[in-house]
Amino acid sequence: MDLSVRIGSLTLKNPLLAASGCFGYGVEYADVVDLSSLGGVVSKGLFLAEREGHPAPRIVETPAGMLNAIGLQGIGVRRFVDEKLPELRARKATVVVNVCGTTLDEYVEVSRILSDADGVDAIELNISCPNIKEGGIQFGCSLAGTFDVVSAVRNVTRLPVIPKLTPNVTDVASFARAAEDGGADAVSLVNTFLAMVIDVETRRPKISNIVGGLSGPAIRPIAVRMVYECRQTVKIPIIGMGGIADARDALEFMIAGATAVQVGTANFVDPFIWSKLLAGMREYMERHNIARIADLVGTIDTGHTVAERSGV
Amino acid sequence: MDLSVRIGSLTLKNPLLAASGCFGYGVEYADVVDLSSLGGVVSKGLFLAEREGHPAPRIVETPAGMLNAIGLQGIGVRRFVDEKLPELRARKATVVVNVCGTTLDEYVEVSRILSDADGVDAIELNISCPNIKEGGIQFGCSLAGTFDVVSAVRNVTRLPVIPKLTPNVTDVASFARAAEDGGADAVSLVNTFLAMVIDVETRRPKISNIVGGLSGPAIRPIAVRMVYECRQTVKIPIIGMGGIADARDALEFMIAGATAVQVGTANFVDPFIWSKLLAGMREYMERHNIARIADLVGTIDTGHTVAERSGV
Amino acid sequence: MPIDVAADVIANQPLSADYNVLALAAPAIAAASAPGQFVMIKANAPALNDPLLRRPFSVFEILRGADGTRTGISILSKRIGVSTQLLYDARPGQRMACLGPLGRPFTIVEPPTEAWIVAGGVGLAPFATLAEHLRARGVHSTLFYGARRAADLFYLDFFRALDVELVLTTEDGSAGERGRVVAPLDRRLSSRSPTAPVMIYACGPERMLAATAQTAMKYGRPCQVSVERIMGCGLGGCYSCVVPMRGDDGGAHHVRSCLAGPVLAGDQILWD
Amino acid sequence: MPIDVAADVIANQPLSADYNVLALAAPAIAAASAPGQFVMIKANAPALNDPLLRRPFSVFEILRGADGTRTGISILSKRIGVSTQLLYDARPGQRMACLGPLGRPFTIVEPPTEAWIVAGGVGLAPFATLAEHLRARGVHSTLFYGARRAADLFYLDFFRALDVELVLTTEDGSAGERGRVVAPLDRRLSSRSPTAPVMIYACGPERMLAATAQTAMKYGRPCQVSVERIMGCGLGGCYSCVVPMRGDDGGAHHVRSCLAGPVLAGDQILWD
Ligand SMILES: Cc1cc2nc3c(=O)[nH]c(=O)nc-3n(C[C@H](O)[C@H](O)[C@H](O)COP(=O)(O)OP(=O)(O)OC[C@H]3O[C@@H](n4cnc5c(N)ncnc54)[C@H](O)[C@@H]3O)c2cc1C
Ligand SMILES: Cc1cc2nc3c(=O)[nH]c(=O)nc-3n(C[C@H](O)[C@H](O)[C@H](O)COP(=O)(O)OP(=O)(O)OC[C@H]3O[C@@H](n4cnc5c(N)ncnc54)[C@H](O)[C@@H]3O)c2cc1C
Ligand SMILES: Cc1cc2nc3c(=O)[nH]c(=O)nc-3n(C[C@H](O)[C@H](O)[C@H](O)COP(=O)(O)O)c2cc1C
Ligand SMILES: Cc1cc2nc3c(=O)[nH]c(=O)nc-3n(C[C@H](O)[C@H](O)[C@H](O)COP(=O)(O)O)c2cc1C
Ligand code: FES
Ligand code: FES
Repeated sequence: MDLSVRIGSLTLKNPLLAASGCFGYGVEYADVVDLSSLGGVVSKGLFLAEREGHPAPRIVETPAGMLNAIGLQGIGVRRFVDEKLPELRARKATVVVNVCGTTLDEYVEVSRILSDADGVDAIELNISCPNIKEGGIQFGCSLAGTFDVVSAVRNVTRLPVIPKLTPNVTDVASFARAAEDGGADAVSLVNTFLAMVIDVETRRPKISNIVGGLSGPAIRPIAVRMVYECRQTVKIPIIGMGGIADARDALEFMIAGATAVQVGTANFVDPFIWSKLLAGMREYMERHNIARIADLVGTIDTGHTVAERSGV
Repeated sequence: MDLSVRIGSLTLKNPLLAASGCFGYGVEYADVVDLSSLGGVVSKGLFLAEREGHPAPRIVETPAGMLNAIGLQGIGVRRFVDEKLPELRARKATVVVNVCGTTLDEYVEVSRILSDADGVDAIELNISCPNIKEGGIQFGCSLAGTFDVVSAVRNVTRLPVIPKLTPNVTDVASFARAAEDGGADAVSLVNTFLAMVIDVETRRPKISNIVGGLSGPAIRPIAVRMVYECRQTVKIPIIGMGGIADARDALEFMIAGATAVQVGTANFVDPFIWSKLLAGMREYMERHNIARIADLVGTIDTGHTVAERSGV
Repeated sequence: MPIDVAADVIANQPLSADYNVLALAAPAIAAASAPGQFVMIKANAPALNDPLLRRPFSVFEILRGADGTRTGISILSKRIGVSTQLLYDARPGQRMACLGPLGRPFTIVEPPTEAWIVAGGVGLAPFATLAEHLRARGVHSTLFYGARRAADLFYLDFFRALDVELVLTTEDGSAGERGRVVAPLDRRLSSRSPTAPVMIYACGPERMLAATAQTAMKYGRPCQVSVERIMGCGLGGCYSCVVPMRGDDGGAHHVRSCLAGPVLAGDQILWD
Repeated sequence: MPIDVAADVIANQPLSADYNVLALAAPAIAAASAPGQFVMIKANAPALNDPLLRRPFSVFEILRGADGTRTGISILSKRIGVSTQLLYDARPGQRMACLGPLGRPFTIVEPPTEAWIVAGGVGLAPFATLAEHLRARGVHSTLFYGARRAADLFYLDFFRALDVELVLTTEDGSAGERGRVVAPLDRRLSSRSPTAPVMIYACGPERMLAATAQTAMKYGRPCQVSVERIMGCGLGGCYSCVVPMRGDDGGAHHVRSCLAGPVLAGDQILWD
């Protein structure tokens, strides 16, 4: 049974990655998860400099989801390289670094530092964080901006470049195309949906940043649709995410067109989820006689659904 | 205690309306709800002609939500006027009719017929149904299209005109502005989010139309954010909806900026919800010493949230 | 007029690893229910959003107090997903919102017409109360009841006590005839005098219903089928539960099975 | 290393209309827990998405079998929302996913240092095990315990049995001193010889914690506070639970209270 998948030049041993911002820097989970058993670990978003992020409250639960506005608190790329990367390397984790920037130059500079470091396997360009004004969303919400960031970073690294798309747009597939045109090796989607919750007793927003990003099972059907749309539009691999909570969900994204998937919020609910996801995938492959999980990608069957029916 | 609110020239006795497509033609619920106790009943979407809609399965449950692709099955505006309107009138319901069209002319024609009929209180222009190709979404996803439909209908009716906006856009507030510019008396939002669910065992979509619209509590935090954004942008009243399931939720939309609210999916879960919503609103007004519910609209307090904190 | 009851779970009896009978205290619903009607149940607390929607279940038994007054209903549930799992695990003392009775019931025949009841699996559910009503009218009833295996044939003694003749089939042959339930139905219809009146009642998987309806048509017999569609509301509000049917105008129409059904005329449905 | 247990509910004792003590079978967590640590509990079935996230609860009691082995833990829960409602309604036989033990525990003092424990409302929770540990070391402990009213003061006999001196306050004056718990703490600190060592331990509402920490600083006393932040994961993954603290560099930093805490040095927190 072959669980491996390819993202550009990178081969992942299986399609399951821990999503950015939902797994600390990876090292926090080394006690509960064998990091080398994952397809990959995506780091928290990193700027050049350290950031303290927004004041608490930073999250609030919503129906089948959660809203967060952490504000990209982070230790900055240099401390990451010095303090976290060695342990990740020692634990044989496949490391994808989520790169943030307030300017195009910052994306380039952070990516350059990571390319020079030992143990980084790919760069995920966060051009879609809804929670800070200068967090790249100005790039992620413009086709030209998406193209520019991707091609600028493309020029300074041989690592796979994976822009992460925002779902807060009319036509996500056009952004996937812009990324592909800019030279991206893959796209990941979705980041969180801009949303808010108000405490009716105080009439104040429930999180300090007023608005935040919605994640979790609530958004899954929208995210699956977006992956499906992008699959019709671009040729590069798609890393799908949004509310994956069990093997069935991961498989759903793959059938819709994702080559790999990330799991964020569900890791909070169950940090031991990873072995269950892998077991569930294996069980499914066995039951359906699938030798290579890569063969499942994009195999959605839409042909019969409507046509088959006598209809009215 | 004054629960009434104004939408253009129309005064609603309270801010609670039954959402389009979630309450049949209203008459189906006459047995379980005193229709005259509602702020209003929004009919199922109506074209000029009858439509049979999509084959089953038309819905599937999702985490804290549901996906539907009914396909705007409906009896057409003339049969509605002849067969349903008299009973609605007899039951003293405030009637908002959800108007659909495949062309601009059809919107105008359906609106004209309704303007001539006895017992229609307002027109909600459905330019946002995600489930049929010719269902108005081509108008609702273009600023010019929105402006055109609204102003064309504006010219043929004295009834309040309320375009219903899709959330599947980058900047919903710009659509509210286009509607306002076109002469809308109010906007309603949100319609459903385009989404899909795949059965991993068969690899087929779970509903016959492949994609459908996501509604219910899952989407509420996104819908509240969109109402809040529109409230900053336009002056006309906003009718808010998306996942309202109790009085707290209705109040949340009002605090975010909605003058009235619609309840859709939650009516399926509990058809007796209406008296509970009203009771909950009254209890809140008493507890917070609010004499007129209209005074609550848009009173969100964002000033202190971040600033008040010592922060880091 | 349907009512919504916060019904106490009185008892929950597992029948197998998948089937259970859940007894709910709901006197007013019990009092108003006719055979073939259903209830919409919210298996978790009303404020919880997962599962979100209620689920439809046929009224299985009418429960009665010592004095014969109707005290509640039971449902026969088969575990296939999240809500039926919650129903399987339910404990006495829990409460569940239960809305009903809903939908159009079976039309009940009079002697000398015989009732031939066709049930597949959990499709048995609407027939306990139907058999009682038929018995009260003196109608002779036969139950053609098919299941996967012997262990999935339930309540046989219940029907025997109502003098219902049993024709059993199992897919694995572990009880009754091996195969599908429509086979013995077809044989019996073929040997039945065309002038002896028979009403066919059917409930079960879609393909079984289609086969039953087509068999009935072949022999010119009327057939009432109880269909199962995914239902969002049960009250005609959502148009999720439609069945394609031939209309009076001869055209094809989508009919809401929660209002016009769940019991529909088998020969008017446009089977796939 | 935390573990995740599908813990059986052994017992659920309501203490009032809002408070309950829930006993969970979790030997391995019980064996590893130190005073001040917490667990993350999923109050509904793991597959259900509402409520979605686990909730943090202090380990209240360590439960022991007849032979003294640790068999489980209890939590003291106050009903304030959806998960605590489910915990309040929980019944023996149910199971709940329980992850722990988590977080940095209290540092336990030795005689002659005295322990002055300050608890507000449900903030009592981490102190049952702390008092036991202090007793085992022979530390003299005083519990300053404030609640809304007499009926909300729980487990007094438990602490008395550990020779803990009780100083009670209620907001309505129905037991102990009327007012807030920091008032008697301040008085006692002011009359205490500065050379007699005292460690202050505090848990309760944010404003009480701030007042306690500031009172401790006023008298130059060390103070360990257990903070309560909304926690998404409990393991350092989400950065939701941060507390603004003065760092070694003198700067202000957001520190994750699930990893660095929940027990933190009161004088390093940047109180609002
Ligand atoms: C009028 C009526 C009466 C019914 N009476 C009974 C009864 O007496 N006993 C009983 O056990 N069941 C009955 N059913 C079916 C019952 O409603 C479903 O089994 C139930 O809704 C499943 O809920 P769940 O949450 O467990 O499954 P879900 O988790 O919602 O679904 C599990 C899987 O089954 C599919 N599914 C769900 N509902 C249906 C459906 N109605 N038809 C086809 N596929 C479906 C889903 O798409 C999914 O793939 C009846 C249905 C109707 C319409
Ligand atoms: C380390 C730690 C230990 C704790 N120990 C205990 C304990 O032993 N016993 C106990 O009863 N509680 C304890 N709590 C608090 C407990 O976690 C919350 O009461 C619980 O999460 C509420 O869940 P809910 O689903 O009932 O409420 P929800 O429905 O999630 O929330 C209800 C309301 O309370 C607010 N709220 C929720 N959690 C918090 C919080 N942590 N701080 C401030 N506001 C909040 C929400 O924003 C909402 O307005 C502890 C918290 C922490 C961080
Ligand atoms: C607390 C939190 C922090 C996040 N931080 C980041 C981040 O730093 N960079 C990023 O690209 N995405 C971030 N995300 C988004 C997730 O990586 C993911 O795209 C999203 O949560 C959807 O997946 P999920 O539903 O599985 O959580 C964050 C999400 C959460 C919940
Ligand atoms: C089954 C169903 C049918 C709907 N039909 C229509 C419709 O005909 N016209 C329309 O404008 N909106 C329609 N909607 C959208 C609702 O009116 C509403 O905008 C949406 O469901 C969000 O509200 P809710 O979360 O309270 O359901 C439909 C929604 C559902 C669930
Ligand atoms: S179930 Fe909603 S219309 Fe039938
Ligand atoms: S609770 Fe997630 S980092 Fe502390």
